[in-house]
Amino acid sequence: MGFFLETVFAGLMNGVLYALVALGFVLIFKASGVFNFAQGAMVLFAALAMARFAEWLPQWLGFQSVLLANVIAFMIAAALMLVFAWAVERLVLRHLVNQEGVTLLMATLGITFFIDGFGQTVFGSDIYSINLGLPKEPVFILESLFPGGLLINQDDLVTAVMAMAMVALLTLFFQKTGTGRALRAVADNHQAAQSVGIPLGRMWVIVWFIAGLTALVAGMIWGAKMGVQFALTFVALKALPVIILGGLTSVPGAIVAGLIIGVTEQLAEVYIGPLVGGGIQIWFAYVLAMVVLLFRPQGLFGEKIIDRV
Amino acid sequence: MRLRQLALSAALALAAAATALSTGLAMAQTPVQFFPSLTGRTGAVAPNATPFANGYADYMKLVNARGGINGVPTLVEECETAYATDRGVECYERLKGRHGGATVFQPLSTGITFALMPRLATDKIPMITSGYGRSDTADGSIFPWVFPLLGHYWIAGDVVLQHIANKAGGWANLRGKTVAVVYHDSPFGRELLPIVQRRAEMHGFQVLALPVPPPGVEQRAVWLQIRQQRPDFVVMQTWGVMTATAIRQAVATGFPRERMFGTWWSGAEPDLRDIGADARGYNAVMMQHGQARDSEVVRQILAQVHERGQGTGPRTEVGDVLYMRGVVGAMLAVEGVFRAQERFGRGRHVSGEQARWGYENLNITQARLDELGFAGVLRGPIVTSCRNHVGTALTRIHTWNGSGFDWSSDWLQADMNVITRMITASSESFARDNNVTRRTEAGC
Amino acid sequence: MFYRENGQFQTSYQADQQIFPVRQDRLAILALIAFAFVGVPLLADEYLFRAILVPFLILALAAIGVNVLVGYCGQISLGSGAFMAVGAYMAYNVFIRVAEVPLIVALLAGGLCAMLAGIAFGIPSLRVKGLYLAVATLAAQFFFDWLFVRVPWFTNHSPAGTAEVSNLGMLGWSIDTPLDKYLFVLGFVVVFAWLAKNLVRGPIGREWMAIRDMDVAAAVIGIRPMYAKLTAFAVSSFIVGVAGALWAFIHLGSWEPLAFDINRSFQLLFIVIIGGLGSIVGCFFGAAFIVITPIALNQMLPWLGALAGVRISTAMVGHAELMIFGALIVWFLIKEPHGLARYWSLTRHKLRLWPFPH
Amino acid sequence: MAPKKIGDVILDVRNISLRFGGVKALSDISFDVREHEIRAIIGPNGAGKSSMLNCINGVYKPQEGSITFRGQTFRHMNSRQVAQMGVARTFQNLALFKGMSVIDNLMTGRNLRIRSNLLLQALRWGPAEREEVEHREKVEHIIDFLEIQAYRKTPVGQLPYGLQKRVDLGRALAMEPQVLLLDEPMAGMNVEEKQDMCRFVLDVNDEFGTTIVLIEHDMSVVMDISDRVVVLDYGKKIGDGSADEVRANPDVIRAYLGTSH
Repeated sequence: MGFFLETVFAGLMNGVLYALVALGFVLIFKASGVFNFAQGAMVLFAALAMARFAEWLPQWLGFQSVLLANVIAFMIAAALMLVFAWAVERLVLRHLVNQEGVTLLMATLGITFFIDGFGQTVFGSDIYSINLGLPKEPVFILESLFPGGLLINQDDLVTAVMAMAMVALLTLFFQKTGTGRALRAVADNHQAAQSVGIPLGRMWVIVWFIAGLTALVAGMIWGAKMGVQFALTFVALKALPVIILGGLTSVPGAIVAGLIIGVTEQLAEVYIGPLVGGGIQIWFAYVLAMVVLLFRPQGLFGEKIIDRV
Repeated sequence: MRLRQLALSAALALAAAATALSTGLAMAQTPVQFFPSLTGRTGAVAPNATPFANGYADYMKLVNARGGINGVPTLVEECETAYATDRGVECYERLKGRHGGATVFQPLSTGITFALMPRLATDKIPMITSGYGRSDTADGSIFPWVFPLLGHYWIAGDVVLQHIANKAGGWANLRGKTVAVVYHDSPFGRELLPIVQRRAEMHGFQVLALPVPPPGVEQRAVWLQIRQQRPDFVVMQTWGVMTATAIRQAVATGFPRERMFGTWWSGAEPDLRDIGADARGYNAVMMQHGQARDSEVVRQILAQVHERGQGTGPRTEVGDVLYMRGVVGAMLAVEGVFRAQERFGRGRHVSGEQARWGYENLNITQARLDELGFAGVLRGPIVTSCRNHVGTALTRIHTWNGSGFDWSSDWLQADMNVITRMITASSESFARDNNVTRRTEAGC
Repeated sequence: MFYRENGQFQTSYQADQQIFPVRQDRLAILALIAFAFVGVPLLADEYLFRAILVPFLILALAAIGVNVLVGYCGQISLGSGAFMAVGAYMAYNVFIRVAEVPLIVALLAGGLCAMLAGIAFGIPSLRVKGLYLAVATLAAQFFFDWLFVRVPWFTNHSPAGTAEVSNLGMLGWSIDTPLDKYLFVLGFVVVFAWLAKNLVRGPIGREWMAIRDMDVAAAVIGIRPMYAKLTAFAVSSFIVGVAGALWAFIHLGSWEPLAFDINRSFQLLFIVIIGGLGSIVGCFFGAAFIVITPIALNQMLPWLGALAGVRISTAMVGHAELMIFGALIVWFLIKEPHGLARYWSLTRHKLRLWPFPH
Repeated sequence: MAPKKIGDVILDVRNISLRFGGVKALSDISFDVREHEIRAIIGPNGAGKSSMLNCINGVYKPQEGSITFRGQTFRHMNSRQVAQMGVARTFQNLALFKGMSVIDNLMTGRNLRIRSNLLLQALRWGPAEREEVEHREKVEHIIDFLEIQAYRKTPVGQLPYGLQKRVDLGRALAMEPQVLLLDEPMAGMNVEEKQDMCRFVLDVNDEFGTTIVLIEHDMSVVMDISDRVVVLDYGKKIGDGSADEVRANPDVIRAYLGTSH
């Protein structure tokens, strides 16, 4: 029982991060109809930027405080993501309006190559660390209830809270602010939004920037946990099954599906894995999503598609 | 369809141009001994593969500073593969004919190694796969062109288990114990399993095989299982980020690092530096050499290469584990050529085929190693033959002290009685499937 | 001036329905094939054969398969790499387990197995559409990558789970020199390209395109979406599977699942998009671009650097290659979303009028 | 034109009701269509006219009611079956295969009759080739009939709206149907185009004796060419009969004519 709970907990901790990255995907897809494969590369790029600046700033400006360095580095990284968002809109999106989905998807893969190369050129391709001063050693709770107690990682808790805060902020932003409303309008209907004078271009910059922020936060968290390096790009692949499971256009879908996949893949690996030789985590989430789609082709929360003739 | 004309001629034109250009670059006037270098300086493998490439290049420069191979200067040209198999093949085809012909290839990547093996015989170019590739290539009478010098995974596995047995107080005490194997879910990773299973049968301990999908950034489930099954020891056949992640997860689930043992690609600075003190106590078996900052050869490289501003990489990494692996790889490559020159003419350029003979007839004595500056780094003699393409089965274990490595074992000799039998069996079946005939001693 | 249709009147529907109605096209294609079989062998050296032409041809073949599915039937698939793997490993098993089996039979058998896998993973397409389907096909990708490492039978219980083949040959012709391999692959590609072209310009091709363009209307005129989509998956993954078998047998010779990982799938999709959706010839353009550009960049850059007097490090070249390649792709998608094949048809149109455009 | 003979009932729609979730698109609709006649379905927007055709086509599955075609009764239709039984259809907002040439669009109409299997098609073996040619001939006749010879090989996406409507009709004709369902064939056309289209419809009707079910807004057209008219309003049938009867029907006047021109 204790072990089961630990597994579920571990899954939830992953799930929160999946949800965060998936959110980035969904926002961009809703607002610009782009299926953004570059999300993973964005995670790496943002994390690299933060890690490196946090390392450089103290040398340049000659101060000690890690916290200060991290804060400024985060700001700079965020600024970079803004520039990136702007560049994407300027140089790519606006030239590809009303292209087919697959063309846009390929374009984002092109972007992926570019920023992979660019990031490594500017920031290097070694392993770098983001030091958030997270406590690494595990704590054991409820030892009275379970033999050996329940293993809880404080850093998991801290980072999960960060991620959830980010998610909450975004949701607020979308519900409460004018820009948020405008974005939702764009998502619902491009033409209509344009006709009431919402500047599509600027909206795209904003969503890509927001997606960039989610990438930065996710990258920061993962970077702090396992070091900032190229492999970060692969983690974001996990967001793909999440978004189709939740429904490409659904923010709550991304969050719920993130948690579902986080938990189920852990349980599957731990309980089913040993029966088939293990390592099934790499495909389980996808197969799960595929099976669900057989019954709900638009995902759990996506809008229903009706054929009209 | 007519456009295939365009496509093709475009292909021809472009590629031809490119080849022409880059060959034009090469300085092929004086006879040089060409050592191509397939690098992994970009992408996921960069942190671990870059030091290797730097060490390889630096040692070759040192050889030239020492006056070359009996006067024949060495030349290194790199080609970036990022560990992609098809790019590796392209690099091989690009470099093999350059600068008077490639002496030997050291692909470093398992996938590329496999893809190149069928091409070696026709191109008459040998390949050194120190500590990777297929273990059964140690049987040179079936695999004439492949040289897993200094060790392969079965040696690594055997030694790690020996070490564990010693800790437990003898093989007998392993009975009933559990050894978890956390491995890269790929041919590279699986290569370790046969020896572990063999030993398990012999000594009656349980094996808990835990594959990790590459690149290995997601290991929670694996380490939860370890926490649940509570194995007595964990052996890791991992690479790059997978190693670091594994150790972090061990920290997170409270598995004692002292009972974790990596093989020789799972115990280098890039994997551990970032974890620092938390990784203290983690062990890894080393292909003889480990960190060797204060060795003679490192001193020479610093003095004669880096001092003269010819250093390939940052000065700080010189002497690190993977850097040294590059240095040792280069040394073996060069020594083979020295040996070949003894037979085919001193101070002469040596062809790939002649070099192959050199690698097959190596006899690197301790004296020679000391002379080369490898005293305390490597342990001689390294003697190869037609049947034995490894040369030695001596290894050591080192342990992370929070900032660097300390030796934590004496020299350990893998049990060749066990391994040779496995190798022969495996190479035999390879020979059967691909109807290769075993070379007779005369044929060597 | 030379590219004129004047005076060529199609006097029968048969004539009008030929694969190349214009005489010049017919001649050109014959000349081209002749050139490929005779001229190239005289011109090309070993490097071109082994490092450029063979991979180029095999990937072009695979791209034809992907194009049938994505370009003609409109079902986006990101799992093509997996079907290459299925083709490769099943061909391998047939080759080593069935005594005296001819090479071609083994390769085609691999294709057939890939076809079955393709149909199985095509079933979701009956309900799932567009990008949902695209991501769902990734399930195939990761599942087969895993399967071929995990189940020893597929790799004939070799200790490390690798597969290798040797002494290939057919009808007494042993295929070992680079030239042999090139010709062997070329033969496959020419035949399959012809068959594929026949299919897409025939009834089934029209059904695929109908489903792609307007599936409801297609159903109303009696086209069964299920039949059309599954045949597309079948034909597509058959071709892709054969290409995978060729990649493993002829190009690599000894391989691990990594040779068919997700990057391969993306690469194939790139070839199809850059080359042109719904165009067989486009596949060859796309393959040429995707195969040659990175290599060319990788070889040019140091030289350009030398011209500029700077020595570019290997890593720098690698990164620059990535950046330029990525930028090129985006630029192409912007310039010509319909792919290189579109450029081709435009050129032909110009040629027609040249030298009197008005 | 010569007085044509109206045959007996070929298509009989009984008590069809169709709901999308809560929305009632059709409630208890019944009407019949006789062989060789031109039967019009009229009604204001959202009256459920297209939904009615979609039920006959098997695109939508009605919750209640039955459809009898040539004596065979169905709870609901299956698109392919309907097509095989000789019912063809054009669409209100063009559902052409935009990526394909005019010829290919029409050829898809022949696909039901293709016999040669995939292998033959791949090899373009004798029979397959011959088949292609036969169907091509049929299609060419339709192209001549619709006077679109000049656009044979143009992708339909590039054709002007009026011509696309013809291609749409052509694709339906290529199926050599006994019953032809036309969903607003003249919507958005100028007078000349409408006249052409009327001509085609009438010609089809008496040259091939095809039964025609026609949805149309333009009352003048409907009254001119149709033998009998069904009037729908908010998914209910409010009138059925000859043009004059319908014109006289008070409900119809209130619901439809009153509000239109």
